[in-house]
This record gives sequence, C-alpha cells and structure tokens, in this order.
Amino acid sequence: MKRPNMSVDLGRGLVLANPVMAASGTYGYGLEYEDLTDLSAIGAVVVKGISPLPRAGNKPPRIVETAAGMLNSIGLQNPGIENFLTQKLPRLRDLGATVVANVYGESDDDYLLVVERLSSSRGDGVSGLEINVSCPNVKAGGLVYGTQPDMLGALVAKIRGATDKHVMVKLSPNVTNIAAMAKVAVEAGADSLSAINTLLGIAMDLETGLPKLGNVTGGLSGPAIKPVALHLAWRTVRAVDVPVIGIGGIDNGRDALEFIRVGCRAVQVGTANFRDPRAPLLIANEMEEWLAAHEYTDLADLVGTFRA
Amino acid sequence: MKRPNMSVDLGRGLVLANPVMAASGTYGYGLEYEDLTDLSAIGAVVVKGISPLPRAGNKPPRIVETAAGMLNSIGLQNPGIENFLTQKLPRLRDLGATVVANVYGESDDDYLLVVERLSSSRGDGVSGLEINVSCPNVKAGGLVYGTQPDMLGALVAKIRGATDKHVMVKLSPNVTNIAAMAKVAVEAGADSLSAINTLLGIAMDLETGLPKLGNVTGGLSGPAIKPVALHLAWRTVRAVDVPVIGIGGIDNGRDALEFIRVGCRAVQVGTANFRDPRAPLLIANEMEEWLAAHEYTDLADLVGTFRA
Amino acid sequence: MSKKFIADAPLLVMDKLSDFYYRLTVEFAELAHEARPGQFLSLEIPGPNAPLLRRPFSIHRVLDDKVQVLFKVVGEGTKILTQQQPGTMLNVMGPLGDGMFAPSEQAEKFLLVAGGIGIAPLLFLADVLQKRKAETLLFFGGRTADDLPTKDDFAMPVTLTTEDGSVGEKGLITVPLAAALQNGDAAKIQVLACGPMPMLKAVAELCYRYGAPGQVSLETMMACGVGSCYGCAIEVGRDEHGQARYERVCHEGPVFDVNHLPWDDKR
Amino acid sequence: MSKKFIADAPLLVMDKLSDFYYRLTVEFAELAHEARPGQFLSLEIPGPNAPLLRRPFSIHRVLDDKVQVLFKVVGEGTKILTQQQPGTMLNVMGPLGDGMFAPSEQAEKFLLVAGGIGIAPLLFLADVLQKRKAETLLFFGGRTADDLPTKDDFAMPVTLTTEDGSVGEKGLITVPLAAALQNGDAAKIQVLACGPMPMLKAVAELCYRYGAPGQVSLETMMACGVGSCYGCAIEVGRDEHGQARYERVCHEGPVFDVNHLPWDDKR
Ligand SMILES: Cc1cc2nc3c(=O)[nH]c(=O)nc-3n(C[C@H](O)[C@H](O)[C@H](O)COP(=O)(O)OP(=O)(O)OC[C@H]3O[C@@H](n4cnc5c(N)ncnc54)[C@H](O)[C@@H]3O)c2cc1C
Ligand SMILES: Cc1cc2nc3c(=O)[nH]c(=O)nc-3n(C[C@H](O)[C@H](O)[C@H](O)COP(=O)(O)OP(=O)(O)OC[C@H]3O[C@@H](n4cnc5c(N)ncnc54)[C@H](O)[C@@H]3O)c2cc1C
Ligand SMILES: Cc1cc2nc3c(=O)[nH]c(=O)nc-3n(C[C@H](O)[C@H](O)[C@H](O)COP(=O)(O)O)c2cc1C
Ligand SMILES: Cc1cc2nc3c(=O)[nH]c(=O)nc-3n(C[C@H](O)[C@H](O)[C@H](O)COP(=O)(O)O)c2cc1C
Ligand code: FES
Ligand code: FES
Repeated sequence: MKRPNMSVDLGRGLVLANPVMAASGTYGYGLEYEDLTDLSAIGAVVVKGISPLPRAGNKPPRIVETAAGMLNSIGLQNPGIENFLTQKLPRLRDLGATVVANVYGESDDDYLLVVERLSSSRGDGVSGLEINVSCPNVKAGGLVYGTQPDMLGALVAKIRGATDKHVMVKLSPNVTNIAAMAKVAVEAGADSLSAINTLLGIAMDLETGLPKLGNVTGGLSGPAIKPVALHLAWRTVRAVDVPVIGIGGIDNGRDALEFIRVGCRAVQVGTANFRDPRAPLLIANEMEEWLAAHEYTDLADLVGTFRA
Repeated sequence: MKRPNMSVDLGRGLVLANPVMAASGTYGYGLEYEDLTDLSAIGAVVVKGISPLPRAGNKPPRIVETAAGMLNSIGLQNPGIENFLTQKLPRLRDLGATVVANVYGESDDDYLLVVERLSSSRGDGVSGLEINVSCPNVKAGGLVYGTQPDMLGALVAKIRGATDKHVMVKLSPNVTNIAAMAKVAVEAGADSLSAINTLLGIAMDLETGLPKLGNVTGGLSGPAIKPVALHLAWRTVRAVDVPVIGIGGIDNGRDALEFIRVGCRAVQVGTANFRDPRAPLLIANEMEEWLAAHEYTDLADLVGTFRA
Repeated sequence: MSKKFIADAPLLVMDKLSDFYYRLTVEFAELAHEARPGQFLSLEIPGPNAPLLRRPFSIHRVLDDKVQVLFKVVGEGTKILTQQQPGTMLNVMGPLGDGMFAPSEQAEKFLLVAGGIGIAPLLFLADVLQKRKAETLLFFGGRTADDLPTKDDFAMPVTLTTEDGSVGEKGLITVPLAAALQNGDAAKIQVLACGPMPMLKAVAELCYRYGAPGQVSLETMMACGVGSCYGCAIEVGRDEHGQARYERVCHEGPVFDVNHLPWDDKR
Repeated sequence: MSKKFIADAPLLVMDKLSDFYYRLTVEFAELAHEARPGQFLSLEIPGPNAPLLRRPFSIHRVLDDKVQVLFKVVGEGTKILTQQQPGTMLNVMGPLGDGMFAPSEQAEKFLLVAGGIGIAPLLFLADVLQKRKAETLLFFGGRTADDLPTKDDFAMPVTLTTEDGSVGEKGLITVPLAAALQNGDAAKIQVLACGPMPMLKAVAELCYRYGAPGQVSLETMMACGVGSCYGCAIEVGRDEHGQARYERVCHEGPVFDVNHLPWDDKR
C-alpha cells in the first residue's frame, strides 16, 4: 500500500506535515508533552491562548464532565507573551515543533500587542497565529468579538495590517449565522478559519444549587458537540474560499476524516488529548491508514467529498 | 413526609397537575401511549407539530444516534389540523389529557390558520398553544422565524391577536442572543416561553460520504445538549418576567430540578420518552420525592434558587 | 391494533448459540399472549452507559408466558445484552407493529424465506402455521454455516444455501426459491420473508415474476417504536404530484405486502 | 522534574480488599523506577462507554517493575476498573506531579496522617521512610472499620480512629494527632497527610498551632494531569491587588506545604 500524501499547505507559510493539530488550551505549550510524544511529528501545536500580561484565570472548579463532553472555564490562565517568547518558544523551536500561537485579548490593543511581538524576529518559529475571538471586548461592554460582525471585521483587519504571518481566525459556534462571521473574517484578511470553539453551557450541583464551575458558565467540548461542529464547519466551508480547519469532538481518525469530507483541509483535536496525549499522532495515523486502504494517494482528494 | 405541591399555573388557563410535560414530536398525539401510561396524569402532552395541511415529512433516514444524543429530521410529518381536530383531540379529551398543541408553519398565514382553528370551539380541550418557530419562513427566503427578531415579533403579535388561549413560544438555541429573542416574543404577547428546541447538526457515513439523514441536517437532542439547554434556559429566565419552561436533555428528576433551580417553572421531556414512554410520570415522581426528602412543601420554592 | 405493554420483565435464559448469535427468554405473560408473528418488541439496554435508544427485536417465539428473542451481536447494545445474567430485569415493551405476517386463507403452501438473522421472526410464524397444519417450507440462506442459527428448530423441509458453500447449495437463497415458485402454482403460494434489504428486493422481484403473493419484514432505525415519532419512515410510493408518501415501519409495518412497496431505491 | 511515561501496561492483579476497596498492580518498569512518594498516575478507563477523562490515582506502592494503585469505588470509572481482568492492557501515564512528599532531613519523627482512601500514597512513603530508618507513626481515621484499608500493611505504630467507634478510638483522627504533637517536640516532627479536605484543614491548623512543618496531598478534578490545561487549579494566595493566585494540583502539587495554602475557603 502506497503511503498517501498527508501534508497540507494552508497558505502564507503555514505548512503542516499532517492535517492534525493539537487544539489550543488542550495541549499547553506542547512542552508538557515533551516526554510523552514527538512534538515535531504533530501537524501543529496550537499553544494555549496568550495575552499581553500574565492572567490568573478563573475561580475553580474549572472543569466538569458532562454526558459525552466536558465544560471548562479556565479563564485563559497564562504567563503572558513575554514569558512565552523567552521560556517556551525557544524550546519548541529546538524540538522542531510546528507552532501556531493562539492569541487572546480583551481589546483590539491587547490582540495587536501580542500579534506584534509574535511577528517580530523574537517570534521566529511561530508558523501561524490563531485568533481566539470567543472573548469579550471589555471596551465594548463585554460583547464577544466572535459574535459581532463589525467588531470582528475591524479586529481582523488591524491584525492583518500588523503581521505577515498566517492569520487563522477561530470562529465561535454561539452565533445565529456562522457563515456571515466567516465572510467578515475572510474579507478582513484571514488566511484561514478554524471552527469551532466551545459551546456555552452550565452545570449545577443540585444538592447545593451551586454552579459546578467557579465561573458559572463554561465551554462545552468533546464528542457531545461533534454533530454541531461538523455542521458549522461545513457551513463555514461553503461560505468562504480560504482553508477551513475543523474542530469539535474529534476522537479518532474516522471523526477527523468526516471533517475532511465536509471540506476542511485540516483538523484540530482538543478534548481527546486528555484521554491520550498521543491523540494527534494516533489520529493522523488512523487517517493515513484509512486513506491508504481506500486507495487515496493524497488527503486533498477527500476534501469536500461530502455527498449532501 | 408531606407531599409537596407540584401543580403549576402558567397563566391564561394553562394549569399543570405537575411540572413535567412530554415535549413535542417525541410523544406523537399522546394516543400512541394510551396503553402504556396514564395520559391524564402527565403535566401536559405537547402534541406533534401541526400544520394547516398534511405534510409528508423528510426523506429517510430520519434519525441517527450520536454521542449521548440523537439527530432527527422528521420534517414535521403530520396529518394536518383537520385530522387533529377530528381524529385526535376528541379522544385526548375523553382520556382527560392536558393538551398543548404545537403549531408549525412556513408563513404567518400557516400559523394563523392553525391557531384560529384551535381557538374555535372545535379546539375545546386544548389548554395552550406552543408556537414552534424553528422553521423557515418560505416567504422570507427561508429565514428561520426563531432567529429573526422582527419576523418573530410580528408573528407572535398576530397570533396573540388571533387567540385567547395560552401562547407559549418555543425558542431556538441556534441564535447569538436568546435573551433578545425572548424579549421580543414576550413584548409581542407570549404568555410563556419554552427553551430550547434542538441544536442543528449533521452526521456522516464515512465510508460512502453520504449524510446519515436523508435531509442532511437534523436537530440534536438528548443528554449531550443538557449543559447548553440549561444555560439558555437560565439566560431566558433572566431576560423576561413570564414563566419559562425548560427543555433539553432531561433524563431524570435531578436533571429536571436543575432547570427548576435556574428559574424554570416547568419542564418538557423529549428524547427520554424514547427510552421509556413513562418518563414524564417517572420524572415527576422523582422530583416530588426529592422535594419531599428536602422538606420543600411547594415546587415553587425551588424556582430560581440557583446560587450563581 | 394489538394492545401494548411495558414492564420490567425477568430475564430467564441467555443462551449463547454461537459467537455471534444469542437467544434470550423473558417472562412477560401479557405480551406473550397478545403477540402475533411478525410483531416485535423493544428493549431498554440496561446500564448507565447504555445506548440512548431502545433496541427493537422480532418476537422469535412465544412459549406460554415467555417470550424469546433471537439476536445477533452487531454493536454495543447487543454486546451489553449478552452480558446480562438470568434474574436481571429487562425493560421490555411490546408487542409492537400492526403490520404482522398475515398468512392468507387462500394459500395452499407457505414459503418462509430468511437471510441470516432474518430467521428470528419465522419460528413464531412456523409455530402458528403448524397449528393450521399448512404445508410450509423454509428457505434459509447465510454467508457461511455460522449464519444459519436455529435452522434445526424448524420441523419442516428446509433448504439451506451459503455464499461460501459450507452448508447447503453454494449461492443465494433466491435461487432455490425461484425454482420452487416456478415449479409450483405460484398463485396458491404465499411467500413470507425476512432478511437484508437486497434479499427482500430479490424476493419481491420473484413474487412479481411468478405472480405469488408475498410479505416482507423490514428494518429501519427506530426511536419510539410505537408510531409517535415518525423516525422509522420508509417510502411507500408517490402521490399524484410526485411527492413521496411515507409509512412507519414500527406501526404500519414491520411486515408489508410486497405490492405496497416501491422497490427501486431503498437505502 | 521527573520524566513522564505513557504506555499500555499489563494489569497483573486486581485485588478486591472489601466491597469498596480494590488494589491493582500493573507492570510498568520505567514508571516504577521514576516514581516518588506523593506522585500519582492517571489511567484511561477502558471500554467504549468509559468516562471521557482519565482518572488520577496516587502511586500506592512500587515493587520492582510493578506499580500498585489502591482505589475506592465511587462512581462509574472506578466501577469499570474493578471489572478488568488480569492480562488486560491499561493505558497508564505517570509519574505525575512535581509536588511530592519531601521528608525533611531535619525531622526526627514523621507523623503520617490518612483519612479513608487518603491512605493510598502513604504506603509508598512509609517504604521510603523505612529505608531511612526514620521514626514513623501512622494516624489513620475512617468513618467505620470498613474505611481503613491496608492498615495492617504498615510496619510501624498505628493509631486508628473511627467515627462510629467500631475500631480504635471513637472520633476524628486529629484528636490523637493533636496529642502526639503536643507531647513531642513539634519543630522536629514532620506531618505528612492525605485525606478529605476538612481533615487536611484540621491537620494544617494543628501544624500551625504546634509549629510543626506539614505537607498535604490535595485532590481536584483533572483533565490533562500534566500541567497543560490549568483545569485543576487551586488558590494558593492573593497578590498585592487582592487578585487570587492559582497553582495546578497536578503539577505544582498534588503535595503542598501547609504554609503554601490559604485555608479559609477551599470548596
Ligand atoms: C423491527 C425490527 C426487528 C428487528 N429484529 C431483530 C432480531 O430479531 N434480531 C436481531 O438480532 N436484530 C433485529 N433487528 C436489528 C436490531 O434492532 C439491531 O441489530 C440492534 O438494534 C443493534 O444494536 P447495537 O447497539 O448492537 O448496534 P449499533 O452499533 O447501535 O448499530 C448497528 C446497526 O444496528 C441497527 N440499529 C441500531 N439501533 C437501532 C434502532 N434503534 N432501531 C433499528 N435499528 C437499529 C442499525 O442499522 C445500526 O447501523 C431488528 C430491527 C428492527 C427495526
Ligand atoms: C492527585 C489525585 C490522586 C488520587 N488518588 C486516589 C487514590 O489513590 N485512590 C482513589 O481511590 N482515589 C484517588 N483519587 C480520586 C479518584 O481520582 C476519583 O475517585 C476517581 O477519579 C473517581 O472516578 P469515578 O469515575 O469512579 O467517579 P465519578 O462518578 O466520575 O466521580 C466521583 C468523584 O470523583 C472525583 N473525580 C472524578 N473524576 C476525576 C478526575 N478526572 N480528576 C480528579 N477527580 C475526579 C470527583 O470528585 C467526583 O465527584 C485521586 C485524585 C487525585 C486528583
Ligand atoms: C480545557 C480547555 C481549554 C481551552 N482553551 C482554549 C484557548 O485557550 N483558546 C482557544 O482558542 N480555545 C480553547 N479551547 C477550545 C478548544 O481549542 C477547542 O476549540 C474545543 O475544545 C472543541 O474541540 P474538542 O471537542 O476537540 O475539544 C479550550 C478547550 C478546553 C477543553
Ligand atoms: C424526533 C423528534 C421530533 C421532534 N419534533 C418536534 C416538533 O414537531 N415540534 C417541536 O417544537 N419540537 C420538536 N422536537 C424537539 C423537542 O420537542 C425538544 O425541544 C428537543 O428534543 C430537546 O429536548 P430533549 O433533549 O429532551 O429531547 C422534536 C425532537 C425529536 C427528538
Ligand atoms: S420509531 Fe417512532 S414512529 Fe416508528
Ligand atoms: S489537570 Fe490539566 S493542569 Fe492540572
């Protein structure tokens, strides 16, 4: 059996050896997994959301299991951009990882500061920026960037002006019309889109009446959301011409290939990493085996073959 | 242990002996369960969506299991309002069921026709109307009523003008801002709101690349969606002053009580009926037992006790 | 319309017939007395991590107050079922399906046709036909010898085929069936079949070709099993506007007259 | 920082100690050699319907190339675990946690304190202290006699308490612990504890009161177990602006110095 071509060129310098990335927030800075897996073999490591300054994160508890899923409300605890550039990135570079930096902010300026630092020479080794827009714009009264077309468009345009790196915009599922958001992001200059981030949810301890998360609400991820994610990824694919990266509930190679069939060029794996940190590599292998068994010579040939 | 008061008055004539209704589309016209349960003991039977004329429904397959959930795309196959009034309602009346009629349309006129028939003397025995607005308005290019504030407001206002019966508006979860939709519906005259309907999703047969549903997309229901439903029900409660009926992934009495704690006055049980058609009664019993064990004398005292 | 029952019924026996085929027996008097051949029941798979939906199974046999199910392990639900110990209570609902096998009064000969696990409802049917002392023949095909469970339970002439030739004629069961129809007076024969869709389609074609009345038992995914959700629909034809008409396999079926169904596209 | 490993490790023994307590043994040489007392490992619960997340367990004991886990059945994951047969491969990851028990060089006496299943990591710790020939005492409390698993495995003076008085003194373990601290030279004693949060809080208060150094092993819900997700955070104090500071139980812990933690509100 000939090994199919698994590499994916997402444009503007973001080239993946295989289509499976580790999703932001579920793989730390990759370095936590140095002992456990070969970071250089992963399609890309999308690191935890990076903000200008260190963030303490949300009040615990921060995670809870739900039916075939989990809620998290980490609150983007992270050590800030300087720490990333000095403590994490050099090591990631040494290890040969393909790095996508997930950028988080509470104002346009927050985002721009991080994007600029990452785009300076100190950011060498960062192959792409993933813009997490599922967060409130504090200056706009807490409206979430990813739900407001105008705010989203303005932000992405500014980021586009500030970097030559690949800009991937990560869409929120908590919207009426994801296609409209996708179009706005692409018109403003996004090189690719990733879909989806988590669905908003809550969980309760019935006996006490307290929320199970310190932050009350959290984001739902895992197999429970796969049908929703697959649908939104498909809608996104049909709305734009740039590459779309599918995310949501992917647990094995077959799940990942479904996202490829609806038209995604690559995928990200999140919650599955908690089950097994080798998930990105295992899933990429399963995809490759399926493709070989079905006599595909190139993953690209499966893209968009959903017979809807 | 004293038995707590379980009855709920939702206003304008819709009074439930207990807070658990069977959700629309999952309990047929109730009559399918005549042999299996005591229909008169169920809080209310919300019947399958009724349209002006018989509808053939969607191309099969129509259901598929997903992780802790299911997708359906029934396409509202139903025998039309005349059949309901002549073949189903009289028998439901004889059996002493509390009936809520779920109304479905593809234009304002569709809805109004059904609402008017149900509000005539022939509709005696219908205690309330639930307006399913998760459907496309054919005259407005297929935009879904429940996602367009203007369309929703106009529709509910017309319905309000056409009936003296209790009007419950069933909200779609597939929106950016459910609170805004809730307010519009209440301002237009809704007596209560039910939340939520199903989340949009798809499933694929990887080997063939075909959708698993004949209609391609379907609605996700079951335990998988409970965290999302609980969150949206809670947001709805905080947006309006009318009673809110919680729906989504309720599988047992504890789940139902969580919806009560976030502020719902009653709940509906859908997918759980497929596991056991006695679910509405079993769940009401479990709720009652919990309340008694915790020395509540009235379900109403638990409403809105979420300590968020 | 038969009356339906739901109850926690004690599992009496879990019989392993082979690696993949099991036969279970529950005690459920009301259901047993009401059931007719071709009807089915549905089981809630027990356990906290069981599949969401109930699983439908044909009524394999009725023995006084007991009901038997013959099942094949194909996925998680049936696997969990095999692990149940006698004494366990199973949540059973039935009998379901108003479309039952209806052995015609005119027929002089009954040809039962089964493919693999499609044999399940035919033993119950055979028992009923036996009481009528009707001439009955079984045509039973499988992929291999392993796919012919309970073949020895039929007290009647049995014709077997396997695709690998390990038992009986090598080939499809429709070959000997065609011969039987050709050699007999087809109009006085009734064909009663259960099996995979391609087999049923071939059976329907033979019924048309030789002018024999026929009935087939269908399977689709089911949610409610009682006609309330319209989830199990199959197309039964088109109206004057070309609009498809659907019926519920769980309610109008699972047994349909071959003439009632359009046989072109039934995925 | 210890090196981490992940592999499918063969389950050698599944020992049922009582209705609720089990001890399992897996073979995993690299993990066994690297592990230190207070560290933990995480297991993927096997089977298609297993819980989504791995389950963390203290390293109970290391025997050459083998690692033991002592666990209590509290929910679905631990229940599935009890059903695993020797020979099964378990996906095991560890050793985890850079915050281990760090027996002080200065201490002359070690008081191990356990509540219920909190005993799990203390046998490994006891083995290490024994090699140092340090004076070590165990204080072990449970609700009833059933909550004192492996109490006979400790080759040292053991003080037992139960809330119902069925074994040892009736009452909480902190009563004899307080007496021991009061009667000894607390500054030369080190307290090493694992158990439910209220017990740990009481232990911390005794350490403060008598001036004894102390370390406690904490539990929170974990997703990754390796410090990547920040899901297992606990508050470890506040900065100058009153902003809470958090650390990861799986990474900076699970063992923390009692002084490192604010003890007011730890739900
Ligand atoms: C009317 C009817 C009678 C049947 N009689 C028998 C019988 O006597 N013996 C027997 O072994 N099997 C019978 N089946 C098929 C049986 O229902 C499935 O094999 C069983 O549900 C599989 O469950 P699972 O969890 O093991 O497999 P899964 O992995 O869940 O599914 C495997 C396949 O089984 C089918 N299936 C799963 N769930 C359902 C459902 N809720 N409704 C219908 N089909 C489903 C689907 O085709 C699916 O692809 C019958 C089906 C129907 C509709
Ligand atoms: C560092 C650490 C060491 C532990 N050591 C042991 C030990 O040696 N022996 C032992 O019996 N138990 C130990 N536990 C607790 C053990 O992890 C839980 O009892 C187990 O995960 C319960 O799983 P379940 O599916 O049976 O129960 P569930 O029904 O899922 O949960 C019951 C309770 O267990 C806890 N729990 C569940 N999942 C997790 C998770 N992923 N992370 C942390 N806690 C969880 C929660 O408090 C939950 O309410 C330890 C926990 C931690 C964090
Ligand atoms: C614990 C946790 C933390 C996350 N943190 C981030 C984050 O920092 N930035 C981000 O863009 N997405 C974050 N996500 C979302 C994931 O990257 C992913 O979009 C989502 O989990 C859906 O994929 P899954 O179902 O495979 O997990 C986080 C998810 C989880 C579970
Ligand atoms: C098979 C099926 C059919 C449904 N049909 C309708 C319908 O006709 N009208 C409607 O308003 N909701 C319909 N629903 C949505 C349910 O009433 C309910 O809102 C949804 O299933 C979520 O609740 P659950 O998770 O308890 O099932 C249907 C749901 C299912 C599963
Ligand atoms: S399965 Fe519900 S109508 Fe047939
Ligand atoms: S569990 Fe992920 S950081 Fe601790």
